[in-house]
Amino acid sequence: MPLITKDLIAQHNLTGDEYNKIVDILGREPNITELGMFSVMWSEHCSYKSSRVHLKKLPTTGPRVVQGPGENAGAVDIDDGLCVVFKMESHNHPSFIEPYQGAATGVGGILRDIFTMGARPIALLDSLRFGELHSPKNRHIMKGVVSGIAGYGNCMGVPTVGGEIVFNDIYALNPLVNVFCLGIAKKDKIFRGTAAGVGNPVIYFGSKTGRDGIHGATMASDSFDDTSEQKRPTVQVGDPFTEKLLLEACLELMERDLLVGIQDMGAAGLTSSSCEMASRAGNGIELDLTVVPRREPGMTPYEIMLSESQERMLMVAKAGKEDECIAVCRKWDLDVAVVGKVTADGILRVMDQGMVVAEIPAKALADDGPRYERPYQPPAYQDMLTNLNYDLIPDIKDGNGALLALLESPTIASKRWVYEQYDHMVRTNTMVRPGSDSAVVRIKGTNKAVAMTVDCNSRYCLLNPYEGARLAVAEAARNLVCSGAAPIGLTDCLNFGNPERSDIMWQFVMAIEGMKDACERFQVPIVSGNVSFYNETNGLSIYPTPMLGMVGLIEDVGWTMTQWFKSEGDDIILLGTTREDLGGSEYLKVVQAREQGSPPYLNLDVEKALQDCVLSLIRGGLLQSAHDCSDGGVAVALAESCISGSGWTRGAVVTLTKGRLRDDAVLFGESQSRVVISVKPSQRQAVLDHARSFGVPADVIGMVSGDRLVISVRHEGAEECLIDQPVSELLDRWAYAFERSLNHV
Amino acid sequence: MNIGVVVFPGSNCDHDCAHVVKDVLGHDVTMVWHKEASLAGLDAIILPGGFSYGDYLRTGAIARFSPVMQAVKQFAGDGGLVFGICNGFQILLEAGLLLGAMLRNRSLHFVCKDVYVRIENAATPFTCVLKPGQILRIPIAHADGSYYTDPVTLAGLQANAQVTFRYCTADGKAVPEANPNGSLDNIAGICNAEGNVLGMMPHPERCVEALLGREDGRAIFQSMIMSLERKKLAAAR
Amino acid sequence: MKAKIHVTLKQGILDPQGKAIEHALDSLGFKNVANVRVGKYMELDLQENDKGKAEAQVKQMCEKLLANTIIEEYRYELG
Amino acid sequence: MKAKIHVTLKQGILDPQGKAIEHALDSLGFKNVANVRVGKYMELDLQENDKGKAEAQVKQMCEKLLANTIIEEYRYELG
Ligand SMILES: Nc1ncnc2c1ncn2[C@@H]1O[C@H](COP(=O)(O)OP(=O)(O)O)[C@@H](O)[C@H]1O
Ligand SMILES: [Mg+2]
Repeated sequence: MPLITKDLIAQHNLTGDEYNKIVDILGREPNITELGMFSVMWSEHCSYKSSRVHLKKLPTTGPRVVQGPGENAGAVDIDDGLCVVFKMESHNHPSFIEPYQGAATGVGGILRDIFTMGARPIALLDSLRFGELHSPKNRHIMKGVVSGIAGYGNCMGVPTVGGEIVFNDIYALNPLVNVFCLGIAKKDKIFRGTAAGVGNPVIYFGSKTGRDGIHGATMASDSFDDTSEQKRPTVQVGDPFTEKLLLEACLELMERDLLVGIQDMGAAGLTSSSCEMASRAGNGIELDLTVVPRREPGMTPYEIMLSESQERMLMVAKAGKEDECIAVCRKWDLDVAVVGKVTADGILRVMDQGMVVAEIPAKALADDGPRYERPYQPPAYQDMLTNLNYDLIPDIKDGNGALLALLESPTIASKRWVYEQYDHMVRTNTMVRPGSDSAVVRIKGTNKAVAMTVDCNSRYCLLNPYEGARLAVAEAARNLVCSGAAPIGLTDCLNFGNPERSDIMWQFVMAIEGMKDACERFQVPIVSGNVSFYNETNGLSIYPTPMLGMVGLIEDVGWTMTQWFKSEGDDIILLGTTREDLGGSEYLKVVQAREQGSPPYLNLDVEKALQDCVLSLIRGGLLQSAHDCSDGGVAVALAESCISGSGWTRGAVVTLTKGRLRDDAVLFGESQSRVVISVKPSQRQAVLDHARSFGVPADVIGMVSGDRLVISVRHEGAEECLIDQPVSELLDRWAYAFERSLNHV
Repeated sequence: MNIGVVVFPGSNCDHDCAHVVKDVLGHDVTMVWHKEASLAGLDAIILPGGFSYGDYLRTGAIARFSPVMQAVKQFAGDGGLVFGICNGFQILLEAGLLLGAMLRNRSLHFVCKDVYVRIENAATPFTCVLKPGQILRIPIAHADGSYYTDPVTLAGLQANAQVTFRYCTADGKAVPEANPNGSLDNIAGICNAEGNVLGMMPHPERCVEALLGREDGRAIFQSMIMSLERKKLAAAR
Repeated sequence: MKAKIHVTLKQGILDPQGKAIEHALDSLGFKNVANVRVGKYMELDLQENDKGKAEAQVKQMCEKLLANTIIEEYRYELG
Repeated sequence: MKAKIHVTLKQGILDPQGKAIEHALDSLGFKNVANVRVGKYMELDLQENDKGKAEAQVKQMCEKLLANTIIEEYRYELG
């Protein structure tokens, strides 16, 4: 047994105070296995020690909430005895080290979170951040991540129906890979990770345990520096085939009346699953490592308890049901072993070859980790970011050029190259495929569908984390509403830098406040989530990226709406007000090479009225299409409505009112609470009346017509044409930009 | 009718096929576990898409040794209808029930999108409600769909009208631009000499409901049901 | 006994993976590379001391499972 | 000059392919097989007569592209 030295403690990322707390809890010095178990459970990744005090502020309840944060995933009622179970997870650090396997195992992890709850996963979405594509290294990471997600998700037969990708060099050394998963469960058949019932058997099943991923949780709680390469042996390889068997076996076990509780072995593997299940039930667990299925000889208790080998589960069965459980696992060719039992003493006791190798109160490991109220304070550079003198930026001269440049910037360009690699149709539920504001998936056996979107504009969050977070919530909800769905729940993945820095902590705290205010106004509860800190390399931190995954309910599949123009002759209406909102815009970045200014103005009441109005218009059958204005403003929204239909394009002739605004703000400004809709001429008046009744400004700005996109601006009776392009040219730039950047060496 | 859908470890379009047969077309479905040795009582067999055994060696290579495949061979030999979709097609090739083999897509990527296919033979039990030359828009979703066979076998397939579907453009031209994976001769699906075993890479089960966009795939399942009904009628006479 | 098995695409069958690697090597500056072919390599332990029997078994494994002889050829070493 | 390159998973890294094949061989009746590991095999022609230079190049190719040295190891023969 190695002596517990200061070095050893530091290597385990534990502070002196934290170590002393461990000694207090145990009433003695820990042995090496115990030290390892504490270190993973008390890591930032598992214990949320810097974030917990703030996360508590988020609204997590509501009439539809069946399960809020604290379990493997959240669950929200969708009536008919069903609920949707969803969550989002990050796999940022592993994906930087090994893009394919990092992303693949990220998908594996989030899928397990969903099916451990008794839900069959029916949709995945991926939200990605990379450095710009001109660098071969960034391209390599992006390609690897996309094929990793494809490799795992496709094999599992869970469709990846949407997502988001943004490119910015700030993510070059810290790419973000966030994956969202949603499943469907019977409301009265939700399973939880609890070790209830003293004497009940604890059963291990899935893959064998190997030496892979030891210390993954501590790695995810550490910044990168140039020695990170040496941390490489912690890379895990995913096995989606075994996961598919695990999924089917779990759902079969749950169909029958065999289980008390179940939890997947994610970060911190056997340690976290056992102590968390015990702690939730107020019980203990006794484990015998001698019978744990292993891949390699000679593994120590330390290695077995800390291994993060993938595709493994722990279940607590009803006493006497062991054999039935084992039979189901064997049917699906999985390794399985009864590895312990539930005890009354609240202790996680680990045995190996008849000897006690660890003995720790389960609750101390799982719940009594350190909590920090880290200091926070806005950085000195914050004002420099927001103070932007627009007089120094010349107004636009070449509207056509700017529009084309925006359409082919990879952040806005079509993501077809990505989503064609994902099976987005398996399970035959996908009503709206990738390419519209949100993905829509019908629920078989009902007349309902759910819409899903992932959103976050991290540049807004950098410029003003409070506003940025509010804007992200608003945009996510708006994307759902434009698809005909009422928002019912939210999950988040909060990607930030090092929380021990007061400026980063300030970003985090402000973002939480923003999310809280917006969610309360929209009455959308946050039911699950994940925090990823330490996204920082050599002191350079990512933009604050509080990624949101929002879920909406479409109570009648007939209300489903898409963003593309449908028929020649339809009127185009712009809902909402255009202001001079250039700060933080994609236009400023792409055309003016500036990431500065204040993010767009957002009034939550105005936004809510707009969303209620759009939803009501859709349900009234009054719309042909609806598309929200986001990156690139109304000009890009119009272009997308012309070219994003699958298999056809439409032209449009539009005149926008300029008022006292700059031309670039009219075309490309990112004013919030705006939606471009198209309507049949016969329904124009009804739509305008409807909008007025909601207090939402509505302007008929043009018509779906021809095969060009023509945008003019009107000012005091004079009209000037700023954009006039064949739709085929817009399509070509937008649809193939991705391939072009990839092939450009 | 009672249609069997075989479930291999790693099948993932099994539910989708069952949904079409049962919920859309109103027939009975029996899920057949891959260790099953008998197919008694079933009118036709579907081998669904997915990644049997993870497709870790070659697509379909391990699944073909599943006990059920002996029964499928017998069933096909007795003239029963066997329909392999995507991974099911790959398994039929590995099992030798259809001729040829699958290579990686030319692009080396998994590809999921709608493609057009042209009906080359409308006289099979799986295409009998369609017209020769008719064009369907059907999704594909695979990484190994580049059909290959040697020139002699290809000539034989062509001569016997065993090439059932070819990838084509929206207006029906089987040109290289319309070939999504590098398949020899734009082949999207073939049948055996007797016509009772069919394999195709596109997924007709993904387009049988207007709610999901298009219904082009429905005709293939309807053909299969109609052929079975005719056979039953003939047997009853 | 250890068996080392190589499975490669038959000559004349297009090898897009090999092509892609050749292309990538070229763009990395390795201009003098040609005819890249990619195949599978498998190693396994065989509990069999008789070399002849072992060989017969490995050959069977290849024919039955490890290679698809329509598109692939195989070779093996025992040792 | 011809280079023959073997890329295999490092010891201790999960090999799902090997596992699946071992399982399949077992159910085909090859009960005496163990430790199946699957890797990649690559062949290429190198226009380079100097053995030392060729070796340096192949090594570089492996490090940069052909092997993913985080999880894989490689070896090569020249001839
Ligand atoms: N990584 C991805 N995976 C799958 N689909 C994606 C991905 N990135 C973008 N998409 C799809 O492309 C479309 C456009 O995305 P985006 O511009 O982010 O939409 P929005 O601005 O409305 O949020 C959406 O339908 C989205 O689901
Ligand atoms: Mg949108």
